[in-house]
Amino acid sequence: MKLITAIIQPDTLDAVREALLRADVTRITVSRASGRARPDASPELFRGTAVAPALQARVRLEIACNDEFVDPAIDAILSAARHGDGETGDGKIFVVPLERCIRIRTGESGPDAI
Amino acid sequence: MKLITAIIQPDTLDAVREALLRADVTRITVSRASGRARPDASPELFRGTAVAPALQARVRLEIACNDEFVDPAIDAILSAARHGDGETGDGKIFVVPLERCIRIRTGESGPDAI
Amino acid sequence: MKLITAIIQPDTLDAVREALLRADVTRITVSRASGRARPDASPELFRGTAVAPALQARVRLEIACNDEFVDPAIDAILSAARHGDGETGDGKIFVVPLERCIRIRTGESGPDAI
Amino acid sequence: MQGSPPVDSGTTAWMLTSTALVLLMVPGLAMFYGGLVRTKNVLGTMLHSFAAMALIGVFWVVAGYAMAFGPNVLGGWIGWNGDLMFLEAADAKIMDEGVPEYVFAMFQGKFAIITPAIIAGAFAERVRFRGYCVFICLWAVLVYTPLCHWVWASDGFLFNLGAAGAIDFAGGTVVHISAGIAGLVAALYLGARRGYPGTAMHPNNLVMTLIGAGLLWVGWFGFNAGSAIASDLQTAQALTVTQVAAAAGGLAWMLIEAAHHGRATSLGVASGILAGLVVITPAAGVVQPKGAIVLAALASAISYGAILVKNRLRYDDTLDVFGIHGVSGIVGAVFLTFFIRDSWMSAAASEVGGSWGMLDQLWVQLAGVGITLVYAGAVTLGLLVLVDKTVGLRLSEKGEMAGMDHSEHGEQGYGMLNAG
Amino acid sequence: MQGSPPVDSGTTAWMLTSTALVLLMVPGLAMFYGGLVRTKNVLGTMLHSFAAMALIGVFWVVAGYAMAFGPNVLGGWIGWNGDLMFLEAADAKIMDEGVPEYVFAMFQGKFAIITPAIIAGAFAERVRFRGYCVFICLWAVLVYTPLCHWVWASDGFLFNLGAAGAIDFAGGTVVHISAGIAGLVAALYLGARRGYPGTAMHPNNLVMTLIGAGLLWVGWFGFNAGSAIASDLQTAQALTVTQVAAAAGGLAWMLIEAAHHGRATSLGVASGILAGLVVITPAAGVVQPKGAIVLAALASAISYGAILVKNRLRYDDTLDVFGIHGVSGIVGAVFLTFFIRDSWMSAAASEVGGSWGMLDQLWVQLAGVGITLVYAGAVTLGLLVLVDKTVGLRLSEKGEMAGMDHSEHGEQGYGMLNAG
Amino acid sequence: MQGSPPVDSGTTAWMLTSTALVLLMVPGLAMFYGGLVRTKNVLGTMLHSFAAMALIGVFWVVAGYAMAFGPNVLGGWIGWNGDLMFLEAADAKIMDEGVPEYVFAMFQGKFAIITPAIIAGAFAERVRFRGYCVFICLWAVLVYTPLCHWVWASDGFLFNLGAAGAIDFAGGTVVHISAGIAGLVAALYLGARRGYPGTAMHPNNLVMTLIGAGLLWVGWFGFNAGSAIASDLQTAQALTVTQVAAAAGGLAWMLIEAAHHGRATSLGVASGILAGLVVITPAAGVVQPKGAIVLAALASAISYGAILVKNRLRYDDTLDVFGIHGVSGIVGAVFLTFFIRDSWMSAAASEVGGSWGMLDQLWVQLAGVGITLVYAGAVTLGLLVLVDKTVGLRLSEKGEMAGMDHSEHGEQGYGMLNAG
Ligand SMILES: Nc1ncnc2c1ncn2[C@@H]1O[C@H](COP(=O)(O)OP(=O)(O)O)[C@@H](O)[C@H]1O
Ligand SMILES: Nc1ncnc2c1ncn2[C@@H]1O[C@H](COP(=O)(O)OP(=O)(O)O)[C@@H](O)[C@H]1O
Ligand SMILES: Nc1ncnc2c1ncn2[C@@H]1O[C@H](COP(=O)(O)OP(=O)(O)O)[C@@H](O)[C@H]1O
Repeated sequence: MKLITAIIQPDTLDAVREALLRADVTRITVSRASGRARPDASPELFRGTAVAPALQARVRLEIACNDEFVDPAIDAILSAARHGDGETGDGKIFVVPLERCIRIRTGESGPDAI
Repeated sequence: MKLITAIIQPDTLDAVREALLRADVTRITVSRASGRARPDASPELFRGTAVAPALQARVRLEIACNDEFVDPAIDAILSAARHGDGETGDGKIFVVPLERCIRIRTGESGPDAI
Repeated sequence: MKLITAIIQPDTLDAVREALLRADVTRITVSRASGRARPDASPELFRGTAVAPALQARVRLEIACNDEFVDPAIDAILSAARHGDGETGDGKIFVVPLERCIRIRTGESGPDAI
Repeated sequence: MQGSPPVDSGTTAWMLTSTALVLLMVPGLAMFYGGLVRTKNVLGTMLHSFAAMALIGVFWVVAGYAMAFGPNVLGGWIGWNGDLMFLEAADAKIMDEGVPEYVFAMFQGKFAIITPAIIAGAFAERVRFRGYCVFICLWAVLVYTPLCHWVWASDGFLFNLGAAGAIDFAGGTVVHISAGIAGLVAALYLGARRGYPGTAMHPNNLVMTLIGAGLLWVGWFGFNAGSAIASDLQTAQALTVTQVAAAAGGLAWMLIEAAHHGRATSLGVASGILAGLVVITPAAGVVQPKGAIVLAALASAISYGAILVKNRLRYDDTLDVFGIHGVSGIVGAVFLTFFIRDSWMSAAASEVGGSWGMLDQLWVQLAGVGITLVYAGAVTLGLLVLVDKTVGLRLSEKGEMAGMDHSEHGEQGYGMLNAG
Repeated sequence: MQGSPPVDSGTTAWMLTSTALVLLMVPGLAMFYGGLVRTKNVLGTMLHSFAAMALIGVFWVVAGYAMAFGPNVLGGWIGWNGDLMFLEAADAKIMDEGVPEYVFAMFQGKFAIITPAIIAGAFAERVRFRGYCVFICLWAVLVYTPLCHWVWASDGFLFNLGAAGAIDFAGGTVVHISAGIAGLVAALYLGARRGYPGTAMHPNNLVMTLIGAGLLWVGWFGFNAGSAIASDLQTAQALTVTQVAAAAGGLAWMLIEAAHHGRATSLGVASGILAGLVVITPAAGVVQPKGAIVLAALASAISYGAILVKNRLRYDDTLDVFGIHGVSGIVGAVFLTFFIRDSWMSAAASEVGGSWGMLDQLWVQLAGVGITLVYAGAVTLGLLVLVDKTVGLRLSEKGEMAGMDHSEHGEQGYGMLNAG
Repeated sequence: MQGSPPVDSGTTAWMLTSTALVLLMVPGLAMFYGGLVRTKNVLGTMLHSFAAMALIGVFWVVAGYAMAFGPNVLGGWIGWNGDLMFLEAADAKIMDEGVPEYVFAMFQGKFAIITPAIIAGAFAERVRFRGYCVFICLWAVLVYTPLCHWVWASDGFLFNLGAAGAIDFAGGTVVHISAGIAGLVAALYLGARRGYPGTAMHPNNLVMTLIGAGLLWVGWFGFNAGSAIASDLQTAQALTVTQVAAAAGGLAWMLIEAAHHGRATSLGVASGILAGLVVITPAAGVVQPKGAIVLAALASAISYGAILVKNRLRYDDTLDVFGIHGVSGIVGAVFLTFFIRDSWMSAAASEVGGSWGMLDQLWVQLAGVGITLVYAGAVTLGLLVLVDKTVGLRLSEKGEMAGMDHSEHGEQGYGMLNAG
């Protein structure tokens, strides 16, 4: 089992969630984060000046999944989180080993509990 | 050492924190997250209609602990985070290996720094 | 590759970010969290009474980095996140193994994608 | 200026205050609506109200007032008095009520601002800002101004229908029914938001919505009690029924929810307050507190039902503009007939020099409502098609997913959510 | 209506405005309180204010006004005039002040709404919504209306105590002391929140609390300056001391905090403003700016001390209803005696046809305060027991942990906190 | 009081209302500013407005009004009337306008409160609270009060300049230009925030900023239309151009942004509204709607440009106090000359018993602006140095990084951001 953490742009969240659903990954956890701004693209406006803020809004996805779902999940994220042909700021995916996974509802653990 | 991440329902946070304290786990980090909604239980109301939102509020706990505390911590969470006999949406617990842990205050590291 | 998670006090965020930049660590992800309050220092005021809230604001940093950057990053955090000679509540640093890292923009993976 | 009536400082003071109170409704509406959409659309939604202030605020002074309150032209379809462009002819004019015409023009202007802002709730979260701006300008010219002329200008045909006109004290037809039907047509024409109704969409800030409802209540005192263009008994009557109806509407919705779901919600209380305020708007000049309570309870109940029906029919009137403003507006304009003060009825009877009964007035009210629904509905549809085919009205799918704040305005509502 | 006094459009304008301003205090209070509780209780706490608007808003019109301002019945315990039910007898009535009675009734109604809403702060975060609704209705009938009758009806016994009555210009006893003592009793009866005082509980939105304090200040101009039922010198005097007292209260609290903790806080400034506004409420008709400054500084100091004492005693008056409203209200009602304008004292003396000194009035004021404390405290206790044993007042432990928003209303205040 | 003019209840009603409306601008400004800073400074920034309410609110009553509106002393540098300390001499005074002097004093007091609160935007996010408090008190005494005396007291020298005085209806010079230049000087003296301009700093709550802009608009009706000290035609004229200018300013900024960046922003609309309101402030008594539209468009355009220039020059006027208040104030005070109503010009001509042309008035206006800029700028600099060297004004680097809320007040604005 692996724990995938993906940092994406907020405007792609809906698309990523739908892509994951198509890849049969239904259970995810989402949270707000901020990341270093991409210095070049789509700046925000502040009283007539385009500014690239130091920290920009990001979304953080956590997906625990069994090994065979890792590549489909990554592909789904890659396909939906990219702007155009890929822009700085599109994000990162991190994969760490997951030793145990426990479903609180039933107490069961292991691959079935994902 | 392990890093435990638990995703629970916000209404159980106080109970879980108390259960962890009883299990002698005092140091935790809490953050807001959202998760796939449980489709069946306790929906929210929106102008007379019961709706199950796509993403519902969740709380994310992170607990770094030495190996002997892992099971007590998990048991504490399981006991306090479950609604009734367990409902969809009650949450998950993930355990990943923790290689190093450093206390910023003193700079000390390893099991003593937990 | 390692995934470093640091829990620090919000008032040190700017200093920590600058220290990391000096250590050549530019890519980080930041999110809000709360932690057990330090019971002793710098309480908040509520109508004339100093109170130590149960959960106090913390900032959570995530840094994925190649192995040779781990120690410099940790040192940078230690140097900037400490209050005075170190106070309870200054925070923790956790290091877990990072198996894969993928850059969404290009799809490349491994140490180059950090 | 010789010969002009003297200024009544008291009446003028209240009309100035009313103008300020009605202005307060615009941020109030922005908060009410802004809190109900998803986080990514909060600024765009609030801007719909603020853009109406800017656009219609200028239009009204340039030509709107001249069209609404000038004498009949084009067979009474609209009014026109070129001297009133830029309000020039009003510069030193005192009206018979003892109020400078400027104040009346500004008070009326606020109604012209808030009406398109109300519509915006129906197609929230999926409209281009540019198209919205063009749409509301055209709508103000071609829908609002004619309706306003018909109902409130002294030579407007609805003002003169029946014995003493179609009763619309403060804008039940002109404001709420017209906005309600326009919203319904727009919601149907533009189609649902991506994911509706499968995905439930969460209000980002019910706290703000609740405060917005509070400000709307306060502002509505100006809206209704100002519509008497006086500071006297009639003003007091209007204020009283407005207060009672708001309270009764909120209470009724609370009880309905408690009966239906076992618990009351803050959005429910806010919606009921709104329904009560809308229903009393046409009626505030003619009904008494008891009637106001009944009307408000009816409005809450029927609006509640209408929203349940909408959820069945699965069209996406995002913030229930038709369900609340349209439906409660119709309830008010029609059912007020049964609660008219006796003195009004006998005055109406003596006006026609004979008898004038409830049923007579009912037909007049139904005519007013029907004409508003048909005219506003049809012209709105035409404008939607026009704007959509030229400037573009519906947001792109990508823009909708990213949210209006990001895609249309390059901003973020709550920077505080970013750590640091 | 022949024979009735003419309407004074200016006075009416100000009374209409005052009514709107006092209404603004309700969302203001909802924001003030709402910002101070924990995130999970924000909507439930704000609903306490809004529910008071809905419930008491209807009750007042149905029977409350008839009870408060009808002639004495039951030996003067309460008033009653059946014709005033649904305000029917007021429909065309102009009062001697030149103001339609409707306006007076609505103005007074706002006081009846805000008083129970103030109490709610004392048992915030742990009360069932249903029980709360029942409680405030009963409280309005059995505590507020009698007190209001005693103090403000022309045949009320406190209105006629001593030479010129117990001075309570705008509700120091009727509103603030009664709410304060009711809050104290309720906090003691219901017991502390889970975890209090061990676990500190964080205000979720001090920004909103601060804005709420601002709106309260604005609304209080209506509260106090409207209580003159005039638009003249006395109104101006009331407005002036209200403004000064709010500023001086805020300043005093700021300085006390700076002295005590080395830094001023936003909650401190807001609390001081509130203390200043409360203390001047009974006194606004009789003191001058210098007196207002002294009273406000006293109120801040004594309230500050009272809250420190509360923290020692460890009872859980969540938002310090007694500490601020009760204590500052008592300070105002008692200490105003030392700052009364000379003209008032000589008028009082000539009223009794002799001399009337500060000490004489002091006894009258003390009597007013004491009677309010005892009556309101005792009846509140009875009502609490009654409601708790029948409908249920205290939230279940599970409900309290989950928060009122979730457990009582099925909502979430800040959806924006959920990503996406 | 015999011999005093009778109270005009209508005018008094409007002036009471105006006072309440101007007070509403203080929370409005707190919201406007508070939303624009970073999360860690939100409370501290809002407290700048609230502290001005507390400090200047007390100072004005104690001595400020006596200084501003007493007869000339020290060669006309300031006024003084000791009897007006604590407003004692005003206690029963009715002014010729039929308004109790108390009301006028309170209305004027709000201007004295809001001016230093405006300055605070220029050095937001980097100032010590204690130093700020001392600074604004001194500034009120040495800058605001003299300017107010010169421009509005009947023996003020700017009030008597030229034929009919330097035109400053509601505070273009006294409030906005003086605050603007003081802000500029303070921003330059204190230096930029840490990280500026390299690091962009994010508004924490544009939603709140937008609501604040709405409340400012509403409050400005009191600010401008109250400055007529009447409830008549002139009041109506002032209200009308205020409304039009706000709308036109917002619209112009929206269009400029759309042309420049292809999209309009909420902050842009809010800024344009503000620019429009500022520009019309000095002009509201003398221009007509057409002129108001032109002035507002000019103000938005020039302020927009000024902010772009600031970004080039890289000085850190955090919230563009000079860019908006200073620049738009100057635009208004100067360009109003070209839009003066004919009747005013002919009255001015007959005043000097001859001819009085646009150019004549232009010199008067330029003199007024120039004197304000030089006097306010110079004295501000002196005060900054003084306060900085004694009490300390600039926040420590550590305090600035941690944020004012934490380091100066020990609080957190949005507790809701903490889970649990
Ligand atoms: N090494 C890293 N550690 C932690 N977060 C990262 C890292 N790299 C990227 N991120 C997060 O992902 C976001 C987008 O990264 P991006 O700019 O697309 O990276 P790149 O420049 O490598 O394409 C950043 O804002 C940051 O939040
Ligand atoms: N595999 C997973 N990966 C990430 N988050 C998960 C996963 N499974 C569950 N969660 C999180 O836990 C929350 C509750 O899960 P729940 O619905 O109780 O799971 P189950 O249906 O397996 O009982 C979800 O809303 C989600 O936030
Ligand atoms: N073992 C742990 N697991 C999770 N979070 C921790 C742990 N230890 C500390 N933290 C987080 O770091 C914050 C600061 O910890 P701190 O009080 O400085 O620890 P210590 O007392 O060991 O110095 C805590 O508030 C909590 O959020």
